[in-house]
Amino acid sequence: MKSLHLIFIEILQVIIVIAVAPAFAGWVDMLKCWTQGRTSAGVLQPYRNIAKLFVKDVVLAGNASWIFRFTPYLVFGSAVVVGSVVPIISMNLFLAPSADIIVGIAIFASARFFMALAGMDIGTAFGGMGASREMMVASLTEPAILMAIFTVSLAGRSTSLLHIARSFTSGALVLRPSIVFAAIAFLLVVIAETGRIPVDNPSTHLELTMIHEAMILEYSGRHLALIEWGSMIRFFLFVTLGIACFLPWGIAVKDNVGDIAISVFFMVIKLCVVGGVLVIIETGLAKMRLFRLTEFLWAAFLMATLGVIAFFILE
Amino acid sequence: MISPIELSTFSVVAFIIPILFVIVIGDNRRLLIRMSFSVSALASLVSVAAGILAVAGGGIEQVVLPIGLPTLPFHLRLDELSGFFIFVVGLLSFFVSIYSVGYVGGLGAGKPVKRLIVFYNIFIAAMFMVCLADDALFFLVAWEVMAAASYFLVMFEDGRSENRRAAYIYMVMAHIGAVLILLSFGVMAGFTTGFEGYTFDAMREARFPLKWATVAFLLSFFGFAAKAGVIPFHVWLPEAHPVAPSNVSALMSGVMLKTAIYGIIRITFDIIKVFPWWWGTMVLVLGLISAVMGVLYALMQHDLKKLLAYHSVENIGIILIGIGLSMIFTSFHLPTMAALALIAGLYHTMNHAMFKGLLFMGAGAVLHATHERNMDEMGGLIHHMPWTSAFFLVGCISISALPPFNGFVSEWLTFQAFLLSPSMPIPLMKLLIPLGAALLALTGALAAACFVKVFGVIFLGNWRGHDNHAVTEAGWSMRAGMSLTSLACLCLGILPAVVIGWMDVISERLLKAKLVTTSGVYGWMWLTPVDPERASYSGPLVLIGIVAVCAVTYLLLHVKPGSISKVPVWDCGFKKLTAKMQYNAVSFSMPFRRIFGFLFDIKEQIRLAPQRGHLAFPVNSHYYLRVRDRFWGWLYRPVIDIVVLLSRKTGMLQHGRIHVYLIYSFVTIIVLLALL
Amino acid sequence: MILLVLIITPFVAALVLAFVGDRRFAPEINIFGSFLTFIAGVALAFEVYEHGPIIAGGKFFFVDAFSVYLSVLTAFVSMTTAVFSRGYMQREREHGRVGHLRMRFYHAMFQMFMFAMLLCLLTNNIGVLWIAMELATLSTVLLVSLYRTPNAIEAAWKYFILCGVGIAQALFGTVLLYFAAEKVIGEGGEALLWTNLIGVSGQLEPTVLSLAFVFLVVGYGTKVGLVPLHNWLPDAHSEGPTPISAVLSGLLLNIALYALVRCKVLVDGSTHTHYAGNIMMGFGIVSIVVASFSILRQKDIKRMFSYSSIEHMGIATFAFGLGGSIATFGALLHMLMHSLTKSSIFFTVGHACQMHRTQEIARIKGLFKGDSFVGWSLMLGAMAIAGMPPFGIFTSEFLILTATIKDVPLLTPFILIGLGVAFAGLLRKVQYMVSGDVPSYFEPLKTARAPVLLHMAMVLILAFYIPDFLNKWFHAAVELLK
Amino acid sequence: MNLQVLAQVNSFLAALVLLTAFAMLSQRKINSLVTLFAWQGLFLSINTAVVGFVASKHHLYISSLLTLSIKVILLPYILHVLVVRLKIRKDVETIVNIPTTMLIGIALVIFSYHLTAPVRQMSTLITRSTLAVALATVMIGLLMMITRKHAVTQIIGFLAMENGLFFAATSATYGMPLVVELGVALDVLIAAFIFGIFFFHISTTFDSLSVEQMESLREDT
Repeated sequence: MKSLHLIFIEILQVIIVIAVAPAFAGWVDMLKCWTQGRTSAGVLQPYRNIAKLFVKDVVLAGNASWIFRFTPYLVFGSAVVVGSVVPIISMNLFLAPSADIIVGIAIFASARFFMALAGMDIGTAFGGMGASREMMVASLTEPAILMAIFTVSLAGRSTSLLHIARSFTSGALVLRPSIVFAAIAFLLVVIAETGRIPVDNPSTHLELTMIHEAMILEYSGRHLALIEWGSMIRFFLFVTLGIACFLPWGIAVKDNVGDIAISVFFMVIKLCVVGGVLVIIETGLAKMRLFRLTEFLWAAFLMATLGVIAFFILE
Repeated sequence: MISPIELSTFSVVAFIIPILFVIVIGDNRRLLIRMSFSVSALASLVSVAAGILAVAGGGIEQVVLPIGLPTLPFHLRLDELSGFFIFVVGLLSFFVSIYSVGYVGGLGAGKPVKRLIVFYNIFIAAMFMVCLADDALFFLVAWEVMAAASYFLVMFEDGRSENRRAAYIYMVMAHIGAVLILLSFGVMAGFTTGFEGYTFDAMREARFPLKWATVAFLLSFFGFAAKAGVIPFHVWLPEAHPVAPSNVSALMSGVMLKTAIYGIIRITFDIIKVFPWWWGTMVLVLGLISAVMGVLYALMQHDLKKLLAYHSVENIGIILIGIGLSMIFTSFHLPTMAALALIAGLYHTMNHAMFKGLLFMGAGAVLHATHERNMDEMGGLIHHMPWTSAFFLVGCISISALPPFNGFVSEWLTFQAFLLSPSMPIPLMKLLIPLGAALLALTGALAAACFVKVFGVIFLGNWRGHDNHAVTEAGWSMRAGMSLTSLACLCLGILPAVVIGWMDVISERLLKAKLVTTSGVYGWMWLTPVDPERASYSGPLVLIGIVAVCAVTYLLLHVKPGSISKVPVWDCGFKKLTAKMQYNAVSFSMPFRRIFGFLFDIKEQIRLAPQRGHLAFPVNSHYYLRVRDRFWGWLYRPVIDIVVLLSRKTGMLQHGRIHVYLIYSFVTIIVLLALL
Repeated sequence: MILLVLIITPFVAALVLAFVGDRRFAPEINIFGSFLTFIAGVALAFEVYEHGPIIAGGKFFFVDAFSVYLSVLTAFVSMTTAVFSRGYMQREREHGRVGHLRMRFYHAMFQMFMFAMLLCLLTNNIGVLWIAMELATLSTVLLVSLYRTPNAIEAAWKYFILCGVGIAQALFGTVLLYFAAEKVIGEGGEALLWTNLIGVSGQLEPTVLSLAFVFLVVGYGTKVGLVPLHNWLPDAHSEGPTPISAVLSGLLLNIALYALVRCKVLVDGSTHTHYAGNIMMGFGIVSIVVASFSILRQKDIKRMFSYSSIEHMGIATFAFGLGGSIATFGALLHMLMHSLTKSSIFFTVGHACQMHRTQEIARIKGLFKGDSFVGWSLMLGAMAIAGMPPFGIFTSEFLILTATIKDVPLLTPFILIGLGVAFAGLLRKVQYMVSGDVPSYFEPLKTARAPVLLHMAMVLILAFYIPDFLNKWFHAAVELLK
Repeated sequence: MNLQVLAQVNSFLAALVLLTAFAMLSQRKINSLVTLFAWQGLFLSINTAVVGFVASKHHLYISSLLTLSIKVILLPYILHVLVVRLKIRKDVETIVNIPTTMLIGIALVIFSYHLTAPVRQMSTLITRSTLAVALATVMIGLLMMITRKHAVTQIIGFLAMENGLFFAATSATYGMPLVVELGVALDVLIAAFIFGIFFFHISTTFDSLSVEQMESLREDT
């Protein structure tokens, strides 16, 4: 009986992740439009896009191999799998032990790996360029992420998300410098990982600047829909992951309806706030030249390292 | 019931049979190849069994052979550690032997296949003997035989001067390494007595003063490092691996380097046992350097096998990271953590053997199909060789440390070991070791980038080569070998709990500590190295999850599938889309060259032939790039120069004038008398 | 009795051959004589194995473990060399490098040389030892200049003069030895008999013996080829006929070292210091280093391998100087292995040179393809001589090196450098010669495989299994020498 | 006569041997070199006889006769014949000039005197003081080989060394055992035979007996 409602919660969470992710993306876009003084298409716009793409036919390049067609499913699937382990509304996810935070990141990495391959599959210059740049950015973000994780897992004495979140919520609400540094680092990393300004600009197709878009340039129809959706989920998950690591307060520990409701409420608020922060950063900054990115990510790495050092020196 | 050590000895002896075949049926080439390699495969399989039993059964078995010096006969010993390595060596050589039937069969008629077969078998047998040896003399004999056999295998095509050069560099470095190891044995035997003192048992008993222990350790470590290709002793690898036949380079890179790891573990943990923490730190640092530099050098290559060779440097580095951490933990008396690190290292040893073997086999298949080692001449092979490309992809994913394949597991374990570093008593270490973890992460990401490049450039896109000759899929035996290896990669990836449950007796023997591997009833599903609270990974669930979601989405989307129209690539309107416009290996790695260029000796120039003195519209342009290893200039060139200089000086002695010679002996007498 | 046969046979054979001259069956006589000698040697060996050391001929002859194994070795290598030289000299004659008279001379002197060496080993009298050594030199001098080319004559002249001078020093040392000995033993022949001397070595006057040892080491060291007394050696080896090079570096050097070691034992017994040992170690180290660096830049294949002989003699000398049971055992093993390996290398080198009609390394190519047997035996021989397992030299070097790092760690770097450089040099040249394509001027020849196979097989087997009697002798010798 | 006188005679002969050695060192003409060599041999054999008489060692008479026959008659004769046959007229040019050579020679005498001091202490023979002379003679012979550029002179130097050795044998000890003496003599004979052959080879191949042409086997290039 107990396991049954665990399964229920698990399924609920997955559904939430899949369903809410576009909305969050829409919310961020909406904020962006407001801050830039444009009229927005509303929170639901991403849903419309996805729906539109699903009904469209697929136009496939002649020399596309199975990798090209398989990648969208993998991107979507891996995102969903990670979605099943991040504590968003409840701390009792029975699938959570199957992947700790490092594994989560690695699953995203394998999705990226295939996306890069897909980019090279058609054999156009753009695809290759996108793949190359994407892998370059990834290889620079990787150390920063790991340092951030290192910090939180030092503080939480674990790499499993549940235990990190638990250990923070159980303790009193104290401001730990290491965690702050780590949080900043993680924020920068999220920007880089999800391809947002100043690292990448998702809303442009200008050859010289695009990274992520260049890889998926040849996609269309349901494939494109899956990829878009997948990356929205990925974006959402990165944010929730950050929330679970750095401000987990409010996530339901006991899973009765009341607590879950509360945690949903808190989660919505947190998401809105974080989205706001992201938007402020995005609109505040301009897109960087590709080789300026090293400095950006170096800063992220530095922050994370400071977090580790702070942990040992100050705590 | 035949005991494991007898089994393994038997398998070693069995490797003589193929050599006999060469003598008996040497003329019938086809038959010879089939029979000899199948025998090698069987023999390897036997030793795999021996290895499994030895580890599973636990306990130590020793045998003293009737051969060797009368006062120092050869001692054999099979314990968990050697059993594990025999298992690894045997497994890969089993796969590779299957693969070789097709690969060697496909070699040109002029190639000296007999030589290949003879030394191939000697080589494998020697690797087993290295793992079995239990006294300094036999160990070195096996070690050097291994080196010599592989040298002849590298010199397989001795017609080309580059091959000779590569083989030469390899042999010289191997021999110097061997002499260093010999000296370290000499140091350790210095604290024992008589001929018996050369057995490892006597050395285990001996207690070494720290000074001499350090000397012994450094000598042996650098000796083994020269074989393992630890930076800066790596220069022979990228030379030797490309020129060797691919099945041989699979073995060399897959398992021969591991014998060096075996030696390091054997001497450090089993013979010397107690050591200060800075030894481990040195190993760790060298490992990190090798890992990062190795992968960066690899990124710069466009010769497929050279690239893979540099990746061996990288992975040896990762293994050494694990071992170094384990040494540090041991010196701080933290056995459980040491056990975790050691297991991580050993697990990566096994993984690297598998996926690097797989990749080299794939490279061999590609080489066979295209007669081309330069990636920038390939492309789009996935359409011609679907199987090979699939297996190669498995190798790429594994080596890039991506779940659910095996490379990820060992890196994950290494990360967990890193995360335990805070319990070290020395603050400095606490602060510095996390940076090591960051470097490891960097290495993993760069490896992923590198293999996106490899797979993308070779198998995806369009054919870049000039002559588009028919590329055909590899033969059945090559595919069989590769498929088995990729299967092994997958199993090691999703069932780590089982494997580790099998092999952590090694850490129990060496460090007196086990891992808490399993928790709950479905133990085989959950890998929880420290404790479930701390960290956990379930390969099966992740795999099932991804597969399930992909399947569900696929089905949902195909209840009413929209039509798929295949069209040529959109060329933005102007009809000049050529294969040369694709990104190739060089252009792919350009951003990395920009970022990490300072680590290399890069010479890059673009020549433009202007049109009517107008640089904006060049008629044709030529791009030249040369990336060199800095270490050659830093380390090797000076040594060579000094040696040559000295030899010129010694030439002066043979002056040619008999009077001078007489003066020599005259002076010698005078000096000796004066010294009297 | 057997002893007499052993010593007489080569002498008689020499006379017979000198008489018979260059008939068709002269080589066969040569082989047969050497074969008889070998048989006698083996028989003697068994007698020694049964009853221990033998003193015969009114104390004139003395055979113990140390000398018996060397004499069997000498007989064996001379036999195989005789077999090899049959075809080899035949071809030299066809190439018109030697005539009838010289062939007669060659065969006679070959046997005479054997006689001299065996006399060295079997005699009990240090004076006679000296005489025989001189005889060995004189009998080979004219063999070195057999081809009468300017270089050959120059080489022979240097050989003659340098070894003559050296050997003269050795005689002076012997005189001093006698001078010291007669005080204890009394005048007359008795005072030069090894068996008497070793008994009373404790009472011999140290100062005189150390003075004597200087002359002895310079004298016999010249023939061992210790740097800086080695200059004759590369010339003589490279210019003489290959069989002679084989026996020179395979046997003569051993004999000289034997004489030196015999003397060292006496001196040690008298001085009770490590004085003699230190001198030998010094010579050894210098020889190893200089020889190995010289190997690097040789253009002539036979010169190269003669330098490697110097290097190995240096190793053996060093080990004897180092003393101690392990090192001495290693040194004895090393002498055996080196002479087997090196002579077989010279056999193959001879073939290679005849096939290419040159001794220049630069012009010897593609032996793997040209004649795989010669190619592989050259390659493996070079590996063996460079100290690669599974060949016996590795075993001895292993023992010597480990003993060195035990006792005098500070000297190991030099040996290490020496071995490393020598290995690199040898491998480089040999690899060049065996690999690649067959040059146009290459002419395939019928090769004498038996000697090479025999030697390499022994080197290989002895690495893994040292028979009981050999082991017993070695240990007896170690007891005597260490 | 009493031992004292004989001892005097003995040391006088020793002095003569040394003197001839120096004379050879200073001599340029080959013919006279040969003559000097013969003289040295003569003194040697007389000395041997004297020692034999003193110590009543009869085998020393034999060896003295041997010396007389070989070193005084045979070898000088052979050398002379060769010199005539090979038409060696001109003087031998030296590497180091004569005075320097002499100085070195003197230094050698002093050195060998110093070396043989301990031996002299313990020796009971009347001939003991002559060991230094013997060693000096050997050394001077070697010095001569070094400084002369001519094959024949090198050989003469070599034989002079031999003389020194023989002198050492008779003076330090009342002669070596007969076997050894005979053997040595035999070796000297063979050596003589061989260098005889050599002279012809060299002079035919290099059309001169100067050692300087024989410097082609060198590695310092």
